[in-house]
Amino acid sequence: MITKVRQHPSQNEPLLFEISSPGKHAYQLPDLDVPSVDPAEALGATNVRAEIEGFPEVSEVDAIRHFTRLSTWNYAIDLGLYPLGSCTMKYNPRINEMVARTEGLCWIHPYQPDSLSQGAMEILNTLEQALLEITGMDAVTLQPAAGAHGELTGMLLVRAKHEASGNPRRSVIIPDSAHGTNPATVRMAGYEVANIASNDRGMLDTAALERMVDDNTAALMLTNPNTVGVFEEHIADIAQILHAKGALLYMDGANMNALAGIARPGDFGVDVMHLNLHKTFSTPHGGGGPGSGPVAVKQHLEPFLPTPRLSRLNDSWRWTHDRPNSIGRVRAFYGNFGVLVRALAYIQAHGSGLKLATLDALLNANYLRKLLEPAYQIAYAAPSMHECVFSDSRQAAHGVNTGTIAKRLIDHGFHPYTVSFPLIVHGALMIEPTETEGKHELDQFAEALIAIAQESEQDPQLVLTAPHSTRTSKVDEVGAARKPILKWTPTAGSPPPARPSD
Amino acid sequence: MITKVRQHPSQNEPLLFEISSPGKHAYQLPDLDVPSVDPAEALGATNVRAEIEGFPEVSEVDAIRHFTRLSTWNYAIDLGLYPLGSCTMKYNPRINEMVARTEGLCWIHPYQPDSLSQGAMEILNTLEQALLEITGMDAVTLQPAAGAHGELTGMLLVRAKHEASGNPRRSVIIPDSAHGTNPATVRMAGYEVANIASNDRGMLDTAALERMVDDNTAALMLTNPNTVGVFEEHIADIAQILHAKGALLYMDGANMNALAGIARPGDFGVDVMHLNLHKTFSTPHGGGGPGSGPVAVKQHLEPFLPTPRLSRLNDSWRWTHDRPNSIGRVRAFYGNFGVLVRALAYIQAHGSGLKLATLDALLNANYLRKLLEPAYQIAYAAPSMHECVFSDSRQAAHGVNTGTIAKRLIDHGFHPYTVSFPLIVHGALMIEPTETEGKHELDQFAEALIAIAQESEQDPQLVLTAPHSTRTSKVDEVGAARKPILKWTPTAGSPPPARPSD
Amino acid sequence: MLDVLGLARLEDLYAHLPPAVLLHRDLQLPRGKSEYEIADYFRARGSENANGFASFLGAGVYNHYRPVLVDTVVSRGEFLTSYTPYQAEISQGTLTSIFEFQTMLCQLTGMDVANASMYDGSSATPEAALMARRITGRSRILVARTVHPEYREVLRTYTKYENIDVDEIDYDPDSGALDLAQLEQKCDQTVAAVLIQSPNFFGVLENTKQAAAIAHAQGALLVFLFTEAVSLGLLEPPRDADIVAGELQSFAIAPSYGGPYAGVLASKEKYMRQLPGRLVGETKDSRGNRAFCLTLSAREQHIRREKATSNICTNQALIALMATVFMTVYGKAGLRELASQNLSKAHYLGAKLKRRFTGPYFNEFVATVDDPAAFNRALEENKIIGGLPLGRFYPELKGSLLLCCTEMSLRQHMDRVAEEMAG
Amino acid sequence: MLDVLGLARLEDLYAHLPPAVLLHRDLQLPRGKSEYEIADYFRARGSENANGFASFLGAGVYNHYRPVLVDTVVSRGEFLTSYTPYQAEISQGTLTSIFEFQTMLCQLTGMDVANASMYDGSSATPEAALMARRITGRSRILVARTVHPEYREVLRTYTKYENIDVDEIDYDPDSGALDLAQLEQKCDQTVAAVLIQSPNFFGVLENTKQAAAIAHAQGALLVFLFTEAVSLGLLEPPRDADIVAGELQSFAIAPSYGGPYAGVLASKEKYMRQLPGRLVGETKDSRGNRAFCLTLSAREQHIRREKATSNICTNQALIALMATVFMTVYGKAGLRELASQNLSKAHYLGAKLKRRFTGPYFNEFVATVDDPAAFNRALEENKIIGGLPLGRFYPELKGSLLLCCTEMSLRQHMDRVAEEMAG
Ligand SMILES: Cc1ncc(COP(=O)(O)O)c(C=O)c1O
Ligand SMILES: Cc1ncc(COP(=O)(O)O)c(C=O)c1O
Repeated sequence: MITKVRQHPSQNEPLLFEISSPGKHAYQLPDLDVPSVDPAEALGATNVRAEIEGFPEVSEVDAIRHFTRLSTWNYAIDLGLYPLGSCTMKYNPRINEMVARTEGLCWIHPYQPDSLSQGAMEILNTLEQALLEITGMDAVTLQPAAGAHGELTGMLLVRAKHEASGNPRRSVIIPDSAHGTNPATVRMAGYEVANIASNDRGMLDTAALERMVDDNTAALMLTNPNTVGVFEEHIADIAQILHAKGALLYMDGANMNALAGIARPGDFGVDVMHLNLHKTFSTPHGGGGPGSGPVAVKQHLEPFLPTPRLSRLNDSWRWTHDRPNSIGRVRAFYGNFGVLVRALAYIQAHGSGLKLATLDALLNANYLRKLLEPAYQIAYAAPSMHECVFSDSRQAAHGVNTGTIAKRLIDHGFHPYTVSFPLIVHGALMIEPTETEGKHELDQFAEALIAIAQESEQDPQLVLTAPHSTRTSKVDEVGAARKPILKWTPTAGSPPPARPSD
Repeated sequence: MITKVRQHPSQNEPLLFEISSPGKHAYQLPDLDVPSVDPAEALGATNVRAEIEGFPEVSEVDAIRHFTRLSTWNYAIDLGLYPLGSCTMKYNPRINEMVARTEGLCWIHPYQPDSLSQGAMEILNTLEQALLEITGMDAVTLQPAAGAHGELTGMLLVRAKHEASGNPRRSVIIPDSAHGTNPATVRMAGYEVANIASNDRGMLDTAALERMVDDNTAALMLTNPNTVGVFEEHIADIAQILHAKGALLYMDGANMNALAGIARPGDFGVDVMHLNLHKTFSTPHGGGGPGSGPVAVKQHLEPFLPTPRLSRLNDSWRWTHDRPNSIGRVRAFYGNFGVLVRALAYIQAHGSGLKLATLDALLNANYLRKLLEPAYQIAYAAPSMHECVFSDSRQAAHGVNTGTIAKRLIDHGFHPYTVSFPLIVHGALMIEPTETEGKHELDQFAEALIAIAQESEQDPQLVLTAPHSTRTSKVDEVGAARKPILKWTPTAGSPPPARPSD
Repeated sequence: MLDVLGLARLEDLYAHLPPAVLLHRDLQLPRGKSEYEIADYFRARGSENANGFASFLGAGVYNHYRPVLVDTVVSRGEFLTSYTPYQAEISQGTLTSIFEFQTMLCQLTGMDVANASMYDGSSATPEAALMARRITGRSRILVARTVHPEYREVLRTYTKYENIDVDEIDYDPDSGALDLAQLEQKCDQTVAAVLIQSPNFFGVLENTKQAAAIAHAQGALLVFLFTEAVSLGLLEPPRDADIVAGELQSFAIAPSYGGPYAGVLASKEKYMRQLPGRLVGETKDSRGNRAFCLTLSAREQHIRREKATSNICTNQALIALMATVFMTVYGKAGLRELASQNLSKAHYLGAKLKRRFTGPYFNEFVATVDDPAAFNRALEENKIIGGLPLGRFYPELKGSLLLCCTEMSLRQHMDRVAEEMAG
Repeated sequence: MLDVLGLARLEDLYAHLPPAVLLHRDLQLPRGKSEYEIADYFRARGSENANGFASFLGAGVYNHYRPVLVDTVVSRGEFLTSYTPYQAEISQGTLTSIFEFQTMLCQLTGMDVANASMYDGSSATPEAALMARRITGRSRILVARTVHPEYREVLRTYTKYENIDVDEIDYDPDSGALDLAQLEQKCDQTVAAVLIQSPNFFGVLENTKQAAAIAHAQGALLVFLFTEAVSLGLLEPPRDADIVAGELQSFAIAPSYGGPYAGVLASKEKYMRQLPGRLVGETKDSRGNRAFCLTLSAREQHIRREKATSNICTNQALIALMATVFMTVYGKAGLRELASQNLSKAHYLGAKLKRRFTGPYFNEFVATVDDPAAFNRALEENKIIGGLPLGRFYPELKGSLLLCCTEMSLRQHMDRVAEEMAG
């Protein structure tokens, strides 16, 4: 019996283009207080466009209903547990949204004089100091816009450092459990990817690493805790193996939610790392972004950090651009300031109590693991940190796999876990509850998954054809890719769900 | 076939008290910057309470999910047409919500010195002037908190005026089509209610009125356009009949949405009237309120208006309390200021174009009337203004009535119209679309109602047992009243939908 | 659409109106403004009010922190733009939250039933008096002079034509509490209700138990009023009262120059059917699931018309929801801690000033100063709004100010006030 | 819960970690702050930035009005707190809005496909260059010096180790537009793409058609960049380009000291499979209803790893939604009127100042002043932030300021700037 959700009507809604009606509009501009200029005269007639064909024409009420109706078709953290492994979908305190909208913070231009931006710069510095304390590193740049962007920044730092020593080196070692952004990044930094297999405890095989590292190894890119939610216990040895050969240890810090307040990468040999502020430090994911991916380094990499850098002169902040060894900019301006504000607000709310959040994250993941182990096959016996990874091996016997179990979870009222990642676990169910979930929600989730395990045995067809309760039933993703329709045109695709408007 | 909505899962959620768990909390206070005082010592031990039994204990994420989940069980203007007759459920521009939250307007105390409140007072005066221009009246008080509160204020003004002339008089005439607040108000002002029947055109019977009015008649309380959506064509005669006997004409201005910019009560003989700012001037209804019910009067009633009044001295605003003939206060402070701000924002957005909104309101109501007349019996042949009233007489033949048709409309994706009001129309369907609806939404609504007319003939049982699609099926209102459970206790009522929390 | 109606112009829609009633010109209002101009206009007006001032005003309107969650919840269109929940099947969100509101108010006040809100505390006051009249059939009301002066004004306005006689009870000039001896003396079998407020307008606690005993001895009801809801986090609830009326502004409702706020009306179970306003009750749906709906509407104007318990229709639902969210956020421990902070702050300042009254006080007190106007002016120069000069409401207290401290009052500002007092 | 795990203390949860890696002390951070203190901290910091200043800064970040609807929509938890829409059945809200975003960007730019957003305009620039390299197999990039200087810096950073050679094309010192002759001269069959921006960094319109012709004649692609999206309301879309990359900050995204913004990447259909980032496509569900889902993910890192078109994963979805709402609110007529107002305002001020360049301009232009720093300082005293001194980016333009006017620029402030110029 499904107790988490019940069916209720949700409004249909055509696309904006299908509800448009000539002459409707939702805006009103102030009267022009200067003479009106003729565009053709000012710009040249050939430079002036005809009307934007197909662009929406709707009233304000049309617009708000459109987006409100659409929104009701989404699942969200505000509606319930969102246990996507590796994504750290925690609850995002609303105070963060409020402070990011503080007028004096959101209406400031990146090029206004430093003397008129001291408050913003103070925020950036305060955040930098907090992140250094949390990571145990020596310097940090807030410029990267997301985790992958941080990875690129970090890899360019690695390369700049090696080049400065006369040899850029050739390859970066990546465990087979790594997130896809890792290898993609390595290639963008001009390195080859050297894959290394994990051992049967889900950890890096240090003996294999020792064999692999040589003078051409630029770095190892390691996620810790790794993507199976296991802490790399031999991290100190790993760092030593690399450093002995002049290679660097890059840590993908996407899983920092398992460590904050407990252990610091700077204390266990990491040379360079990125953080996902939008995960660990709680910016709402917003359907895909924005994020922020600061990169923290040890002192020896500091000279290479992107420009500009904050510096203090005569009791005030200024931007320093003159940094001859810098890798240069990775984006315009100073980073995703609005996300940085949220991260600082989050850190301030917890302060030295950040460790408690980490402990709760560990507790929730281990609690779920315990509840689920009777029904699902845990991927590795090693202790879990902030997430736990199962495989669908027991259910596969009935023709049901991680993907279909995920769809059936939707009927049971939950957003699925991360499906089929990490790749080293066949049919992976990767579950990260985060610290912000209460026991009740976790219990209900475990019950649902256990119920599905039973359904898989007793009525696999029910699971295979799920979801049954959603306004949109199983979506044909293969069809979408076969003949891509990537925009609306009056003729392409399906007819709208209702006839066009007035 | 129902095309407006589709089924989708919506989250279940127990009551706050059922998800509470000892020690959970969603607040954090700053550290106390003064010595902590012992309550028992400061207040006396017997004055200090034990803990508040049963009070909620939840985390921030529990709280936001609780209210977010609850909210998804509501229908709302933001989701679609809300055609409640007499309620003027128009779209509420979000700019109004924003300006009402302007820091300098929402964080001001009603007792701060006038010299530090000039902006607020300027807003009040600007709104007063605009309302006088729209109504054609001479003076207005913004103090009443809602329509009914305005009615009471207005009736007290009537009484004060008559008392000042030596005779309070005895009764107030009210048409049988009047809103329930009218008779209830009359009694609170110490008058008797004298009912007058409407004629077969849905209008006041002037001949009957002429017979009824005498020296004991304090006033006629008339809604215009009245509750069947018909303009009282003989309004000028009506005023004359009353005035000839020294009685006053009170206009219930709840339907001012039909008149703004077209006709002004002050120009057709009204002595006193109230406005429902939360209807005509677009404050969101918020599940039941707040509202604002300003009362506008002709000059002869001005001396009796509630205290305090705004006045201008040496180029600045001040509150004048010294008004010997005033009826006194009807509430503390100056009225629902936040609602008044929204009303002024609304008026500013339209400005002199307010008439266009009125015309659209008329157009939409008449358009719906036209579409629905083939399927439903219009109550009166007289032309409709901003709303149209049908009776269920044709459907009643199949055992289906206005109440059950309303429930079936829910399955078709709409909030019902006003059911069974006004009382003079047997089985009334009272429909007010307002000007903010587009043709498409109206067409879909008409289609739904016409479909239900067919269903009523072909499958009345389907209609009688509706709604079928909602998470909560037909609610037992009779049972609720029979054995009232008006609060949660650990034992009363049903068990929660899921087991209690951690 | 005009085509469908067979009309040529929009104006034809009101062609049937007598020309004499029509407005034959445009409204004399400025042209429609853009969002940006509107926002700008109100920002400009806002900047003409006290900006960036610390304030020690209370007197029925309190400066408490509004948790961010409150606006997050009430800004959801599903709450903001829904109507009164008459159609229960698509209004369970609003209905459930009101049921929770009613429950929490009962838990707070010790009453058995609470309605879904009144306009505000001041209008809830006469509604409580009228209710007492209906219950007792008597028509005299005794009200303490320590009840908020504007609430008493509203009481007089409402009762003027209801054949109700309102008499006031003095306060003890030392303690600042209601003169119980005078109450005892004036209270007789013609009295429908005794109305007291605690903490009273001077911030002083009343002896509810004794007032109730005096009232009950004569068969009168005790109506307990409150303006500072936060006090209920710490103070013994008025269990001895028969009816409780009050103001919830303290619960996350911005001062907003006086409104909108939300009034409370609660009572003992036996008076349930005399309550005005809306009530939500628990019931079941046709599938047997728990459900909520508006109930006992035979008390209300839309059913009972002139025989209704009140004419109230639109209430303050969204504002009551703010209070509901506030109570949820603070919860059991939080409301107590919040109240304790208020107490500590007020007693910190109270100890430094010349207090006029000796009675125990919560977060407000009356202080005696040489020249209230000059005192406040001096503070204004430091961007501090001082206390409320009491002369306007109590001529005998011309030299007194009513001051309030909340969790938002900073020590530095309190110290500044104390300095000003020291001279 | 610890019981279930058989643990005594929370700390036991990481007992298996080697002691050497543990932090054996508390984090040295202040104690946790309350909401109120946090709000206060950021309000205080905000007040230390330019407050209440009018500004004539543009240069890639524009001061446009943000319709209230934007925050109303993006504040809904269902959009704000959802993840990337991998589970299509419960993400149709996000997916549909992205599909609309993609469509509107195609309508605006004249391209056939647009992705679901990049980090910002500056990082979209090298992604476009890398895309051109993949398409053409060539590794030289020509970029106009009139492209935003910081975008060019980012281009250099990204391409440094990609074996790409970046060369710059000068501008015509009179018109301020790209030197087409030099472009023609430098463009040969080794060139993967020519990157131009229009309106360019000086606000001047480039001749996209001719630039495209030159590029195409050599088999190179034309990459069209934009920083001021509002210009597309009035300007001919870059139909001759092969790839369009740009910045949407102008579409209801607050300046916010430089981010978060949203980048655009769009192209002709034939290059669709070389686009980086997410794409939403239309499909059907198992009941035959229209549905949307993420598609063509074989381009992406999570499927293709080191062979992906980019490493981008998290993008700027919520910010793109802001732009989507903005485009909806303004719509067909509004975006044009908005652009026209910008044009009129800029030309009002432009006519009063000494313009450095003669080329046609939209809402930005370069003005020559005697001493840019002194000029700006004088304006600052009037609470006006002047233009951007160009010396930092273009040493040869040391005596020049880049100024921008939008619909938010008031005539009174423009007149003040003109006065300052007059001296
Ligand atoms: C382990 C890991 N590394 C890197 C990333 C990439 O971060 P982003 O999506 O912010 O680019 C992710 C996020 O999905 C991740 O889980
Ligand atoms: C005709 C009419 N009169 C009076 C009222 C009462 O107004 P309020 O609900 O604001 O008290 C209403 C509102 O329902 C109404 O429709």
